[in-house]
Amino acid sequence: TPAIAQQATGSTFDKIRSSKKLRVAGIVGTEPYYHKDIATGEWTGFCMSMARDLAKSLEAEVEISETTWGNAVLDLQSNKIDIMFGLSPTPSRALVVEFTRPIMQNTFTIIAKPGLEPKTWEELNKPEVRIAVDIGSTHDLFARRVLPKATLVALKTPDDATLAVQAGRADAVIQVAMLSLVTVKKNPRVGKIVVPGPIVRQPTCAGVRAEDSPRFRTFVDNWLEYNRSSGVVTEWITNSLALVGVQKQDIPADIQF
Amino acid sequence: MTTDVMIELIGVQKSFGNLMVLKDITLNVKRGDVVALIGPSGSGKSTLLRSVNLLTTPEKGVIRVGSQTIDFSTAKSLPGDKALAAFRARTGMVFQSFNLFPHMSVEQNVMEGPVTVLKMPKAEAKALAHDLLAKVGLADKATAHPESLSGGQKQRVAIARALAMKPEVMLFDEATSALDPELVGEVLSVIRSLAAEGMTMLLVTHEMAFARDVADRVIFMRDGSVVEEGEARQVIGSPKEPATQAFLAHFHGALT
Amino acid sequence: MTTDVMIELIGVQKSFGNLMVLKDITLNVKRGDVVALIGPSGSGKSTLLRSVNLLTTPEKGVIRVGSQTIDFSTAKSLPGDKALAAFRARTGMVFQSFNLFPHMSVEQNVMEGPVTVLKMPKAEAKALAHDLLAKVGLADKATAHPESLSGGQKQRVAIARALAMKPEVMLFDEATSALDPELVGEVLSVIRSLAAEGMTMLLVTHEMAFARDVADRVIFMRDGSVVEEGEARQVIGSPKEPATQAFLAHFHGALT
Amino acid sequence: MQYQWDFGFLIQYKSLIWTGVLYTIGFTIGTALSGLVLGCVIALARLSTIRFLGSVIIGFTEIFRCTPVLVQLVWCYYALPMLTGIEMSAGTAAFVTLTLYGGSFFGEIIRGGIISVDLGQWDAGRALGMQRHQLMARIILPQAFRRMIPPLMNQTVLQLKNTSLLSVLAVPDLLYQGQLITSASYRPLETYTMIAVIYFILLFPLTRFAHRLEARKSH
Amino acid sequence: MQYQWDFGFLIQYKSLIWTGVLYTIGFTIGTALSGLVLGCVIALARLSTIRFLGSVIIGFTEIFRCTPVLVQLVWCYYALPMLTGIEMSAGTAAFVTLTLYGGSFFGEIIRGGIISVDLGQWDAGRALGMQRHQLMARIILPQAFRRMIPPLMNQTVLQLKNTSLLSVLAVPDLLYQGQLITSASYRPLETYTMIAVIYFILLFPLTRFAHRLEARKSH
Ligand SMILES: Nc1ncnc2c1ncn2[C@@H]1O[C@H](COP(=O)(O)OP(=O)(O)OP(=O)(O)O)[C@@H](O)[C@H]1O
Ligand SMILES: Nc1ncnc2c1ncn2[C@@H]1O[C@H](COP(=O)(O)OP(=O)(O)OP(=O)(O)O)[C@@H](O)[C@H]1O
Ligand SMILES: [Mg+2]
Ligand SMILES: [Mg+2]
Repeated sequence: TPAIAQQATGSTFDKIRSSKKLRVAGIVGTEPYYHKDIATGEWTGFCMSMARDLAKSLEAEVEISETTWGNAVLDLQSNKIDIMFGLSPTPSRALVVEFTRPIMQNTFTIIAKPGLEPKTWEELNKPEVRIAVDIGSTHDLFARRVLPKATLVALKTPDDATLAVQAGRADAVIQVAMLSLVTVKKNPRVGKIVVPGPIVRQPTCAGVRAEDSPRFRTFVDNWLEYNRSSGVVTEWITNSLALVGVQKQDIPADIQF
Repeated sequence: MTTDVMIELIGVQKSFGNLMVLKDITLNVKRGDVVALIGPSGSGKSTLLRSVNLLTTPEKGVIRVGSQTIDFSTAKSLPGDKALAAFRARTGMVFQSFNLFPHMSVEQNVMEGPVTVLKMPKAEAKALAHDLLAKVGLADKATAHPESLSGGQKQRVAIARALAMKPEVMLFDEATSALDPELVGEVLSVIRSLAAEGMTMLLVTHEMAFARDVADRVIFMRDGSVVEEGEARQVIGSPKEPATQAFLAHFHGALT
Repeated sequence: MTTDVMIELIGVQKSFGNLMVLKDITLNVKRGDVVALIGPSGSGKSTLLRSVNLLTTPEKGVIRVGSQTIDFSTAKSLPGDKALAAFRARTGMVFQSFNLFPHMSVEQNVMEGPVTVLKMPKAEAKALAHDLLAKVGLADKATAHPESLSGGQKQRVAIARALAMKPEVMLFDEATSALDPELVGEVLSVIRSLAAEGMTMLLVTHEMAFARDVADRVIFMRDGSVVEEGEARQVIGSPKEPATQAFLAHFHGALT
Repeated sequence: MQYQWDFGFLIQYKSLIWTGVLYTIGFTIGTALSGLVLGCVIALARLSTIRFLGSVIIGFTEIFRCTPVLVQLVWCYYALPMLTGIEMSAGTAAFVTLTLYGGSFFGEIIRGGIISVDLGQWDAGRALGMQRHQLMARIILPQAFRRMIPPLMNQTVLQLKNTSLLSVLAVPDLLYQGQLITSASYRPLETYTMIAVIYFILLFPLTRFAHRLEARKSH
Repeated sequence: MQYQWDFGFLIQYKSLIWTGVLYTIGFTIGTALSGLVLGCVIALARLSTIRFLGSVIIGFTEIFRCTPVLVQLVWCYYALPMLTGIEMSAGTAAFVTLTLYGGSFFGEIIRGGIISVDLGQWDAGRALGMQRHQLMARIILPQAFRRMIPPLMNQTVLQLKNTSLLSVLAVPDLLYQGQLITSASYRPLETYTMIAVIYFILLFPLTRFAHRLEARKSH
């Protein structure tokens, strides 16, 4: 009878197919992942391109509800959305939600105050170096693991962390390449992007609700694999970066997606 | 006899903690009578007065005012809020500490009861208030606020406020203690005219001359009990009980 | 003569808004004298009393108590807080509305002045408080709180509190209005013994008998002015001014 | 270090800011009114003679008084639907939470004001034959309100400022819009300063008004 | 949909939570005390007869009352150093801001309590020969405090909850630690619930204590 029970509550896959709606979250001001046009209210960005394409392959419409990074997982868990793009998997997070295969690899970079150009992460691992991150993000987790001796300034949002460098409260801020490229483009005075060695990358995935039926996750994996190998994903990434003015030549050679 | 009795208390008892303030009080006030309650400070006069309109709830005893009776010996609970309010509306009370409403003008203080409780139209209540204020000599203070009044003025407003309800029974707690002789005279005549209209009155006073002149009967209390009761001139002029004699001795002493 | 005069007021004037409550008051109280202030309600008696210890600030005039003088006609500003406090500490006042401190027990009320202002040791102040409470017949209420007292009890605590400061001048606003005759007698003897000790006293009262018996002199006020002043038995027994005669006529009327 | 101040860029975000102001004002007025009504009910229930009712109300009040609004918002929006099946929009959840939260505080303030009124006033009203609700409406509450004006106004000011927490549920209040502008412009100092000024412009008349009211009444 | 509650995982974050609790308590006690002292000063200054002083204090108070703490925190930490050159650690900036903020509210409450005391009490104290400070300390403030207990306690409760805003300056208070745990574990409901429970455990005794005090005094 589990199959019948499943039928009764309805798996995510079945629900999307029958309602013809794919519910996703949008987070304002998180370019290049999400961008909401202030005038028209229209959503664009890397994650939105993916959402639209996924919906199309499911023969459904995209339905967007606004949320914040902090609540995104709750939206998933409380069944307010079906999929959340742009989450980084860790084992303990995987206990709670399921992750798809990687969408891309994100390189850890720093934006350093003028004059600071470390070659390696180890050069930063000193108490007198003040590193800004946003609380609880992958940046934060990464810094705690790789730079245990540095003085960590963990602030609420990536913007606050950037501000800390600008105000001289920190020497550098850690951000993944997707974000640091945009930050420096918008506000060149913060500092310069540096990619210390050894280069560390981490996968970015989509999160889906844990449920008995693996049907929806399998479908998304399949869809991802198809688009990655055909180069469509890379195209979405570069398009989204171009949206905020980051051109090919702005991207340091060390950074790949 | 019963129909003639307007206020009747039987075996009323009240304690505050260990202190028994009213000990088995039984008394009658006939319709249209003016009864003065006298006795030393702390003897329970104010508490007794408050019990008559149920501001203080006795532990035991029966209280009757007019046609309404409450038996505290048997009643499991007090009557409801509405019944209590109706009970009290027919009784006017003037407090020792005045208790004027500080957020209202003098005139509004007097109008408050008629308008809110009796649902009298405002214009009518205002006319009534002005009549009563004129009666107590405060026509010119109608729009003043209580805090700007002198002690005697406050007390007269309190009297006017109580009279505005046209009660069938009036209770005065030291109604004249802050009045000058001129006004005592006026209040005296107000009380006399009320008596003539058939108003029943129970008043606590420390002024023996006032009690003797205005009251039909006098009740002398001591330590929560009624010690002596009788015709006013008799009790004050030639008291029978030793306790009353001792109390009044001071009084005569103070005057001569 | 000047050295003999304990309280002196010259040309004191006070208004509340448009209402002139004290009109050019000039009066003297000799050392050791007991002076009663009588007059109709609203005539300014309380305001005058409050001016004597500067609780009310006159617009014009000179006020002298003992060796301290304040001239409101010339002085650009009041003396400082400390000087005012010292001025008032030598004057005891009993208020018409008692104004007991509700957050203190009866005994603490009486001890408050000696301990805080005179820096008297607590034990001594306590002994003093108990003496004074015994004097006003409230020895058993030392630990009670003001709210549980009857009106007369409150007033007696207020008297004890003022006496505790051992003032050289005492001001009473209706000191006896809530007292029963028994206690009036007691307060009378307290006041007499204070007079014997040389205390100067100014008291507002509505009880003519009390004024006649306890006061050396009587001042009659009407509408903010002193109308008549003189030896107590003379003013009350055979007043000269028509206004005083009219006022006292009510009084005699009320008694007979 | 010299920071280059530049407020000019904010003009382009005019409509965004305006929306934020409207949301903030709307939520404040709405939840202050509903909270006051709830507060009166709570205060009267606590003063009632029914013991059981009192305890229930105390428990309810304390839960809201003793936990952060932020957590209450998240709970109301996410956890409640999972537990009870009642679905609410973010706006509704925000409104309900702020009403319950504000009401708990208003209730305490109103109760404090009521019990500070002299007992003689109760006596005087009762002696006139007033019923409980008349006594409350005509005698006790008007006097209590005078004493309550400073703390009530304090609480309303807080209520307005609490709307800034709505941004966690993506309700576009003033602070939320400010965060948007910050991340679009990378000029947080100017943006936060502007937000502070707008809050001040909204709240200052409110507190001045309260003082005027208080001064007038205290005469 | 049934959510699978699981609080067990929180045990591994014990020491993180404990640090957060200590920061929260420390900041609350510290800033409540300094804020009370400041509040007394503000209230007395506002009641003083020096007009100019009163106006300055009103201005100061209103700025803090009328803007969100969040914005004040950011300002004090980032903008002040840029403008004045005074550098403060995040902890100091947080402490200063919360003191000034709390003090502004405490000041209003204390002033409201003072002016609600019957004028006869001032008379009685003055007539005994008390100086202004004696009158305040012995007669007025003790009576005012009784009326002020409900709003003062309300404000202290808010002060504790305001410490949750310290997380924007990376002061590791309880909520800050909660955010860390949430994003490491992706279990926000359990984490927020735990935080709510801890806040409740901290605040409930405080409010109960206030009620006891109030009940005792009101006799
Ligand atoms: N609420 C109360 N709690 C405790 N004791 C009280 C309370 N009210 C009155 N008492 C006590 O009851 C006794 C009688 O008080 P009551 O006010 O009836 O006296 P009274 O005869 O009116 O005196 P007075 O002539 O001085 O007004 C007094 O000893 C008083 O202290
Ligand atoms: N604060 C005030 N504001 C306005 N008017 C006042 C104020 N205090 C007193 N008055 C007015 O001043 C006049 C004199 O008042 P005062 O209290 O001195 O009278 P009194 O002679 O003591 O009267 P009573 O015998 O009734 O106590 C009254 O008309 C009163 O209304
Ligand atoms: Mg009495
Ligand atoms: Mg007077």
